[in-house]
Amino acid sequence: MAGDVEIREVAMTLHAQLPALQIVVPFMTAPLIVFFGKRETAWWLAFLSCSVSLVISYLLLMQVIGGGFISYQMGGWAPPLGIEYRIDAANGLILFLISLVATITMPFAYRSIQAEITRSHTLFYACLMLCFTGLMGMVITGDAFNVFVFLEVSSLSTYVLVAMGAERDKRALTAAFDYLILGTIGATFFVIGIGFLYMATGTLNMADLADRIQGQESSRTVRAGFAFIVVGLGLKAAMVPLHLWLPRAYTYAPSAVTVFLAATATKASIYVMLRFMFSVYQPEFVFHTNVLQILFIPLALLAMFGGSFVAVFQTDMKRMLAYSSIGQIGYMLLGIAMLNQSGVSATMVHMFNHGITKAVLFMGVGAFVLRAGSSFYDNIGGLGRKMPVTGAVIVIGGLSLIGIPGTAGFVSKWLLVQAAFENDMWPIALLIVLSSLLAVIYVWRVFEVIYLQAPNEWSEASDPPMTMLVPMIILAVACVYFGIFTDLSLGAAGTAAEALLNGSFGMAEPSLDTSALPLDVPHGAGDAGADATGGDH
Amino acid sequence: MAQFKDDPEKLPWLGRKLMLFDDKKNVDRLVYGLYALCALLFLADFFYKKKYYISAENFPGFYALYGFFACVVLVLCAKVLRRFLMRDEGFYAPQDTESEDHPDHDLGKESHYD
Amino acid sequence: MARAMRARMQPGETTDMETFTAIILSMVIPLVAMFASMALPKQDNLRDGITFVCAVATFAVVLVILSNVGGGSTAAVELIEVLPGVSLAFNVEPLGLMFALIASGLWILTHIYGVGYMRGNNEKNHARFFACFSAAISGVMGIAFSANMFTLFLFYEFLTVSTYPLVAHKGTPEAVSGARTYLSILMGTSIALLLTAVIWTYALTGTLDFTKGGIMQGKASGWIVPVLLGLYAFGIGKAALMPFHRWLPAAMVAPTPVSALLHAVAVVKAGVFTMLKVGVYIFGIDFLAETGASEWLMWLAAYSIIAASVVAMCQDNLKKRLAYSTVSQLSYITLGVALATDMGALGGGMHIAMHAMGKITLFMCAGSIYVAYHRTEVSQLSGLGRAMPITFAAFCIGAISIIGLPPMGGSWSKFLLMVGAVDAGQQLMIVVLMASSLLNVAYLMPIVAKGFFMAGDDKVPTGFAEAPLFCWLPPAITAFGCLVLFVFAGEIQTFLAGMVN
Amino acid sequence: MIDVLPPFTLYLLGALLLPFLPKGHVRGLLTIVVPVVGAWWIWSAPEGLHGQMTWMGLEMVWMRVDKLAVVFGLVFSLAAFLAALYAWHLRDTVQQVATLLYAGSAIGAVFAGDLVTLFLFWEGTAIASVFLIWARRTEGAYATGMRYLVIQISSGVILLGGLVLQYHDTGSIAFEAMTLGSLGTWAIFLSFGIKCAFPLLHDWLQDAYPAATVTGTVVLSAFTTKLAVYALARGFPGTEILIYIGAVMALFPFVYALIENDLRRVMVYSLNIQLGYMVVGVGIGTELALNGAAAHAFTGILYKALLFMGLGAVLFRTGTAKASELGGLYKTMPVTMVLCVIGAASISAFPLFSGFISKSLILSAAAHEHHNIVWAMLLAASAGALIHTGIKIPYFAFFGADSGKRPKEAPAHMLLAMGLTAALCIGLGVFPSVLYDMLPYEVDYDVYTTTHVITQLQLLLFSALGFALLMKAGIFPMPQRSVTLSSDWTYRKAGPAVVWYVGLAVRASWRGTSGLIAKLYADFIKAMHASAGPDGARAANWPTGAMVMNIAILLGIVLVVIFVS
Repeated sequence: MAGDVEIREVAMTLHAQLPALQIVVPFMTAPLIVFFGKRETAWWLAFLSCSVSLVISYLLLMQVIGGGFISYQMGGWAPPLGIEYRIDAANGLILFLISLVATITMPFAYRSIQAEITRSHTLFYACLMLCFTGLMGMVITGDAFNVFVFLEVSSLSTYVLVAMGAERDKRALTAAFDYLILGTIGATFFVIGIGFLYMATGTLNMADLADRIQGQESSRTVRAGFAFIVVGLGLKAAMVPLHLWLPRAYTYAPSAVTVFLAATATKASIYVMLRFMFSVYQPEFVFHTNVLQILFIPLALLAMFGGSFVAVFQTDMKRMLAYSSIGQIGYMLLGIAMLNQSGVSATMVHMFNHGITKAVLFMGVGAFVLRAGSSFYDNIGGLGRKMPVTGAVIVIGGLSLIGIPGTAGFVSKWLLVQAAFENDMWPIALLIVLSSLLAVIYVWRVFEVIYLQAPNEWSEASDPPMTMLVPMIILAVACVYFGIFTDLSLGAAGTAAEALLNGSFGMAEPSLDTSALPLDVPHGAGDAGADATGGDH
Repeated sequence: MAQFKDDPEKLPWLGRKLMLFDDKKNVDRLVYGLYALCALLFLADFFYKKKYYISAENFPGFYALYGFFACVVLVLCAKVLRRFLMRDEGFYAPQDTESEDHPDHDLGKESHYD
Repeated sequence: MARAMRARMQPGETTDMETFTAIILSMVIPLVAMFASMALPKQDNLRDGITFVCAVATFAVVLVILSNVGGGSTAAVELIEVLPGVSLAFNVEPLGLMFALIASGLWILTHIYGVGYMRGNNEKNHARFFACFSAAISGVMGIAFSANMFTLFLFYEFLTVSTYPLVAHKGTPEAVSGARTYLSILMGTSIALLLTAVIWTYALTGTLDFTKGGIMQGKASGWIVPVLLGLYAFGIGKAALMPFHRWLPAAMVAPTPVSALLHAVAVVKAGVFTMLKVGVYIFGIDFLAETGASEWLMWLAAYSIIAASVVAMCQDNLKKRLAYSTVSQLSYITLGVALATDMGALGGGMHIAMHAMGKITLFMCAGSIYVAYHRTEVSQLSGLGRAMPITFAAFCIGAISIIGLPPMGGSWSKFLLMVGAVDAGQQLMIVVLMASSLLNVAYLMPIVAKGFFMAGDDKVPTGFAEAPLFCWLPPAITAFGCLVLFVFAGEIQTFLAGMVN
Repeated sequence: MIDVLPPFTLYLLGALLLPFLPKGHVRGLLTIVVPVVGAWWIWSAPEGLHGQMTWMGLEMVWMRVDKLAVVFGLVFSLAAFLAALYAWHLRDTVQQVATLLYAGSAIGAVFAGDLVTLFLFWEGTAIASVFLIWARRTEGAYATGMRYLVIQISSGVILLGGLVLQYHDTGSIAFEAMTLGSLGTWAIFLSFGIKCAFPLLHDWLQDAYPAATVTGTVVLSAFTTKLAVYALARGFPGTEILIYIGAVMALFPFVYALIENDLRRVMVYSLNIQLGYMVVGVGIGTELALNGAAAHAFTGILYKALLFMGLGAVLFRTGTAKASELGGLYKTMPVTMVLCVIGAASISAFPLFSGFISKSLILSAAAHEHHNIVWAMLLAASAGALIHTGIKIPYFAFFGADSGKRPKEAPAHMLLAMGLTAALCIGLGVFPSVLYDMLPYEVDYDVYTTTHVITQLQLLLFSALGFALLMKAGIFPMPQRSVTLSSDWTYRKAGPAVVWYVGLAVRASWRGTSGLIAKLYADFIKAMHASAGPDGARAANWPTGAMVMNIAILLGIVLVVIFVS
């Protein structure tokens, strides 16, 4: 069976290169798209590249879901000097989310973009691939400065993507411009923070940073760095009160862009924030705890209630969903601030669950926009009955957004409340559920609009084409699937939370033996997966 | 008593016989008979040995007097109390059968002069 | 998936696959009916026939479970572990089995009635109506066979969502606003309070399994217990404990078959059933008695019993009156839990059956009256009894059962509740139950009396002019059921005894 | 086997069968046959406990046969039979079924060997009987029926509460003699007391019975109250408080009976008085007294029925039973009049009439036990009975001022029923031993002694004399269209008024509160809308500068927090 051995070797070689491929494939797709320059080809390239990314991210996640991490040295340079890609359960899950959403958005985008943008489609796909690459890179890299680089890659392409909405609504231009200014400030703050860290430690590798930062708790430089990093990333993550760019950007961007951004962009920033907070800085640092307890909890609560209240009163479904996102980001921040296993798990799993939930909802809006030309309640009244599948998909997404049991949103809410109870913060637990009542209101308002209002002149509308419908259905099914079968999402989140809270980004632990084929890793079996960490690389 | 004249032909047999009470004298005779009977009964007490359990019983004519006075006192009481207790027939209307006629479906009204 | 179908054995429990399959079937068959209804929007007879067959099949499946398990309970069979230690799991225990029997049995009758009503009344959207109806039954089956609080909560919410379209069925502004109240209270309380309570319980005890004797012993103490109980009591909005009862009268905008099954049997009973489950299997009767945590709930239930009855007395709308009566009667069951005695819990459990049978009769009669003469107000019913003697006789029997008088089933559950009250040393609760009986007389019997004995207006026919057969037959059967329940109360008690000691 | 089934089953079968028979005489026949068979059934039932079963952990006894139960069972059967005969003309299914169920429940209750069974039938009588009132089919009857039902059922639920308490205390539900003391026994006592029309609990009686149909009142008068007497005799014999309650009961309705206008209501007051005698008998509790109570119940049912039938016949023919509307009927309804007079003589306890042989037992028992004051009260009541019932009823109905009404004689079946009853009244009066042999205890009592006959005649005739003199003097209160205030004023007038005003206050405060809440809520929503709504500050498109400001401020705060730590 020589052939088999050969194939196995090739597979192993490929397998070892997966972390690099994860970034390289989409990154190279962007110029290719521009090079070929044809709309059809561009779409196929983008879709293929995203699909490959999805497979890669799934394989990676399966390796790390039980614990441990994969360290990949770019160009063979050893970590402190060279750039290191480092994958563990935390970013494995986010990588999977981003590539999943990207892959599913692609078919949706095809028709949606045709309807909303008349020209430069190739450019659009190239930008989207760049944005995708940037987000993946932010998440996968283990180098602090590299994070900044990828952050800028994704941000710059995002500005362009948002601005593309100008064809439908000119306000997209100002929205993009605002976002540009603010995003740049955020990125600058972040890079200043990294500068402080470099000043204090002389390294940019995150694992190395974590080591060298030990005992420097009282260093003002280290402390100031923390402040800049948190605020910078907070802006990118649309943390209240730094969220003002988000509603406009989401509202005026083309629907497909909104789907993609809403599901991924803020999540990537929150992930980076988590990384810096728990893996670079240590949770034991007093100022760290103080910032979380004194600042994050009130800000998170403010986001939860403020965002939801605004969402309740919105008359534009797209904008409503944007404000709902601000509220949901509050949940994620609150989970971090709980500083316990359940809390951080809740944040991790909510990033994932909320990602798919929001994606499905924005897709639904996209379908409405396709048929009704607008997402205002006045215009989409009664469409649920005319577009039954879209309506059903929105109902499922809405229920998940509320956190009805049996949907993905429920799992994360459960964990978050549980985390509050474990900390004996039962008033906060109550506030969480109360704020989710606001979600009931704004979601139910949509249901009533699309089902109970009389349909208006677009009454001839019907469900969108299959290319849009299938992604929506897949995500809707995912919303339910991840509400019941939680091995993947919650398994990864749990492992990630444990690792993050233990500060496991340090060098102490051995990395994964990448020779173990993912096929050998028992799926979803937490304890079995842990065995794979035993080997030495 | 007899402001309505009755036609004996139309009355049942016993009714015809009882028409004798149309005459006030016959009624008075009845009352006198009662007086006489009372007197006799009162006197009867002196002619037999009373068997008694309560000493008052042994008092001659105790039952007679007690019956008479109990009755008079009670009636007088009623007479006085009536002033306080009596209300118009419609007092509880319409929550009351007193203020309404008995429904015909439950009746078999038949008169001799129909 | 890897953990699918794992049975957790407890001493003295058995499990067999046939029973498990039957449990799953009892939830799947109604869903089949639902899909069939959705798939056949035009073929009325075929659709209703299929649903009827499904209803009978569901009942048969539950009977199979009954014959397999009897009055015992089975081990929980885990389908999926959703969260660590929290899984989708089912088992059979007496209370749930009884609930399933009632709901599935009455579904058959209500379906017949529903067909008669919807056609007789020229309502629209039959397919959607019956589809949602079937879905709701599926949810009820899930609630009945839940082996833990999580599963129960899941189906509880499913039931809420699936019944919303039924309440809003007519689509009029009134219906929409009623449905909104319905949903906002049920959803609001369950999400804000019940979910909190469930998670808190989980955080305290590390499990949510329904366990004989409760899971709280030694895990919770002090102020937490009454507060937690409060979260449950108010969180279970379907139990319509005051002040979260408003959804019930609001939901009366629904077509009457919905009111009949869902608001006399399925939805409200799901609420009090949950309340009983929480009291008996989460807190544990003995634990509640030791801590005295439920005393406040007892007073609240008592208040709810009386106040709702008084409100019912002031309602002229027949269905509203019945709705408030339901609010009052549901609090009987809550009271049974709050008394924290075995007899109280048994009485509460039995009252689920008794009240279901009685109230469904009343609602169906109200619907028959509406179908036949389009009368909704109590003051318009004079003289109708002579035109609709069967309907009104059924109403009378149902009313007597609700009041709690022999020879109807309601008298026994009331008796047991009283015994429970005395066992708990709460003599005043006896007085409350007595007063409630009298109030029930005061608001239910006038309907019978006026119907049979008062002169109607000139539109009321003097001869026999009943509603269609499908409308009067089901209430007649359930009225007879009230009588049967009276005779078999002893069996029910023995059957339920397995849930306490 | 059949003889140990509770006779109730027979009545139940009859009631179930009846609606399926053709309307008319077949149904009437059924209502007559059932009591006859039932009576035979009771007569032939062997003594002892039958139909025992354990149910829901309760030891139930459906059929306890002893002499006390049999005597009540028989008289109830007799009453049912006579009432059915009287109602031969009736074509009302509801009334016929209700009568059968009512009588059956009463008989069932009499044979109940335990409190739970008693409760079942106790409520049964309540439910079945109300239909006899509603069957009048008028607004007033509806309202009266509701009041009646509520009170009857309250008696039932109090019994239920009492038996639950008793069960908890003693662990048994056996229906045996009890001693007052625990809450449970008091509740049971109260429950019996309501049905027995104890003073202040009595108004339902006067309210409801005259509101029933012509035939309904006859049926009603027989069962409920006598069942209560039976229950007291069974459950509380020799309970001293009953003596005083009974004495008050026997005396105070006199005033009402005298001034009441509706003759059927006068009869009900009289009924109340007779109940007082029985209650005293039960309270004294000696064998003689209990025999007296049972015997008085037996005779009472008969002569009450007779009088109610007579008045019913008058009502049937004239449409009214009000003294002020009647008078002078003796010529056109002479047979009815004579039969009524027989009833009046019986109730007044003239020697040779049935009242004499039973009332004497109770009076003697009171005297034997030296309850002097009670005895005196009963004696006065006895004298009064002649006035308000014995004389007033026949006098104002058949004699008195001529009303000009010339109704026909009552129908034959009514006369037959009344005749049979009258014959029984006289028969029992002449042959007291027939009744005495049925009584629960051995009777060693000679009712026709010289002393007894003479003193009784003295008492009665001198009160008649009093009546004659008072009439002559014009002092006797003449009938007048009116109603009489009684304690039911509290729940018919005062209660509703209080409830009305309280309701008004509650509604006003509720409106105020809910209005305030609604306003606060609306204000809140308005404020939220102003701030978070589409045009609100929170949802507005803020200028970039403001955002930058936010960033600066937040950074400042974070830095402060960090450096202060």
